[in-house]
Amino acid sequence: MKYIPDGLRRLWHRMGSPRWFFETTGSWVPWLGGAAALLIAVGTVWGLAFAPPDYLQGDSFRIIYIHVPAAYLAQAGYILMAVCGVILLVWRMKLADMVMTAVAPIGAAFTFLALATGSIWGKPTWGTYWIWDARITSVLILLFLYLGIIGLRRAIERPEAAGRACAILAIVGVINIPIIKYSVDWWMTLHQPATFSITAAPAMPPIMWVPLLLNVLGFNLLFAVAVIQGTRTEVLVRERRTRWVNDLCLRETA
Amino acid sequence: MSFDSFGDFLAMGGHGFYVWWAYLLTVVVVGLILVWPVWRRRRFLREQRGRLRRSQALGGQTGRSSDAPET
Amino acid sequence: MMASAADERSLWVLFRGQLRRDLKLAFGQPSELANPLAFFVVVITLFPLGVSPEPGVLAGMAPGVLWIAALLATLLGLEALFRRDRDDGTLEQMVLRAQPLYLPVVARMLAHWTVTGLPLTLLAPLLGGMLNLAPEARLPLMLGLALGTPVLVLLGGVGAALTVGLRAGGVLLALLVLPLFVPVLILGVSAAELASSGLPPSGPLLWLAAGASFAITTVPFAIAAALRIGVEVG
Amino acid sequence: MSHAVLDIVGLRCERDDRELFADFDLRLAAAEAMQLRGPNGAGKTTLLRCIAGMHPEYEGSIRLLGAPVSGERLLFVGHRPGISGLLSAADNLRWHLDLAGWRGAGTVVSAALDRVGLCGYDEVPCQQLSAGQQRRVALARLALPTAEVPLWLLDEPFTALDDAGLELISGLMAERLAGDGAILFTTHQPAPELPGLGTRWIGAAA
Repeated sequence: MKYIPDGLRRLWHRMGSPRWFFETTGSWVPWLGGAAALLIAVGTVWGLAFAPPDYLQGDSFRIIYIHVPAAYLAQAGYILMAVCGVILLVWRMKLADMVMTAVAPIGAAFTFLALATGSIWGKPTWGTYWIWDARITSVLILLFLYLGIIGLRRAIERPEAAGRACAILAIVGVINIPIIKYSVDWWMTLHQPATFSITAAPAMPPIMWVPLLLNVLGFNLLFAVAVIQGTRTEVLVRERRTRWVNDLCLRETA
Repeated sequence: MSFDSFGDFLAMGGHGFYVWWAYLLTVVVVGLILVWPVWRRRRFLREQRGRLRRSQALGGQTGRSSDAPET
Repeated sequence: MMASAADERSLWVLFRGQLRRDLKLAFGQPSELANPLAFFVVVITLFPLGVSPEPGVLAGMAPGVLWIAALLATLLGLEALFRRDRDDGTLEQMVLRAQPLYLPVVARMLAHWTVTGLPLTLLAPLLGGMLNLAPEARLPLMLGLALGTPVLVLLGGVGAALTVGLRAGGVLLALLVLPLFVPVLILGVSAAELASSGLPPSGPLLWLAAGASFAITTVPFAIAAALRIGVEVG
Repeated sequence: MSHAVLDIVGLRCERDDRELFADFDLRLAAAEAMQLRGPNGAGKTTLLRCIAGMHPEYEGSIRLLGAPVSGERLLFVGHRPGISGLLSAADNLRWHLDLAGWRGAGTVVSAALDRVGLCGYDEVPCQQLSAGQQRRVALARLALPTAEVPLWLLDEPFTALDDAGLELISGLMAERLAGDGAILFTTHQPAPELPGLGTRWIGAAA
């Protein structure tokens, strides 16, 4: 940290303060939430009603507008946890741990959503709800990794120790995710002549991919809102012994 | 508009069941992850208020003053 | 920082001392040594009984069965890996005193592998024969296990270190560790399968070798960090 | 040498949501011993673990000879013996030497066992020894050459020891003090006669 200008370092320190986070982000939520709602509303209505049906899959392809954002956020969430883990272990920033705590269930929820929508989509496409397709299998393993993090955090009583333990696990996990993904991909191509993958539609026209883009952006903002909300709650719970939290509690009574 | 009527829209070319299931599930899960932290925060504030009242009744202090950023 | 010759010698003393102690402990408890092996053999015996004794069927599933049994046997040995050391306080002495902690951790994992992974590897061709595994697949199976079990033990060591102070450690350990075992399982099984269908198994074996060297150099740091947390509790 | 061996300034430490220390200062110079006293649960063990770096959730500064604490410059004997019951006394002590990277002769192990009155018990597995003898094996670490470090942290070292054992250990402590070491320890037994012994009460104000 020696070569970082003083002002930047002060900003970093201030951003690391849970109180600063709580007091600053409260006003962001309505704006982010509103933008997310708008983007998702436009993207979903467009995707459901106005995009033309896929020439192979017909209208079932419209599940793509939620499946892809969910699958993307499932992975991004895990990477975010690992980044928070590095920040926690290297700079001992408590806020990173609180963000990590908040991300785990949200990421797991999106992973579940990606699996569930993929499986529902599989029924009309493959004729069965479950197939050991490379992508679905990797997402399932990702869900296990999330459950491991959540389980570890719940099992360790002291939150500080739990945070660092989860940080180590998230870092080990994030290094393994691409390895798992490639090995599973390779395994599946070894065992079945490439079945056509549901999301690898050849060159979508803009009328089909623009709503997908809108939904990906919208879900990103939605994810941000959920993480901020979760972190704000976590800040209060972890800092419940500080005066500012207690003052806040008493103020809200009045 | 890719559908001729609202009925067609609901039917989704015969795939309506799957499409609507997927979207319904998404609404439920997203709703849960948005509501859950808020619900948890409300519950925490309620409980913490109770704890504070109890400790004030005992003449305790309202917590440490330290809110320095962690480094 | 340059290590002088004297420093290097104390590092070697540190590594050797831990290895000697752990091997003594392991061989002082022959039952603990034998249990995972017996488990490995029993699980494999169940497959011909539970699925089919047909030689053709057995040959087809032999690589997968052997690898999954090896995986579970490794998992079985992991729970006790650091627990006793934690209970008698030797773990906290190790974490406190060893500089760097990396070396005794490597020694610890090496000793553990010697009494779990290595016997599994040596036993595998015999059990492969019992499952009618093609003869040309036996060497790739062994090589795969020789390269893969160190990775399993190391990744498992992270899980064992993270759960060392916990009451409900066992089930959680499986949840933490098994997903991380997936690539090793896939590569190991495919090496044996490729060989039994007459194809060269070198691809997956080389990947396993790469994974093993990467794991040996990096994973002990994660184990050391997790152990530091483990000794704090209590 | 201007630095104190151990210098704690403004320590604040919580355990299980309870504040154990606030604004706690402690200074220990070379050749000084200090007994920590206080009721059960006052935080004596937690303080020792904080100093040893095994309880990182504290605020304030803990310095050993003016530098951050490092495990090679202190010796910690905790509630857990640090001795494996399946190994012999000699194997256990040899491992402790190896941990510290000791390159000298192994004869120091027998010498240390002699010092704590366990002559001839070298090769007996520790779990076959009595509780007091096991305690002596754990404390034989204090007689190893690797114990010549600036600071000893001893948590209830006299538990399960008989009078002779207590005398032996106090003798080792006195030697360390004579060698300019510092000792911080807890005990519920009457403290031994040591030169430069101070007492510090913990948790009395609370």
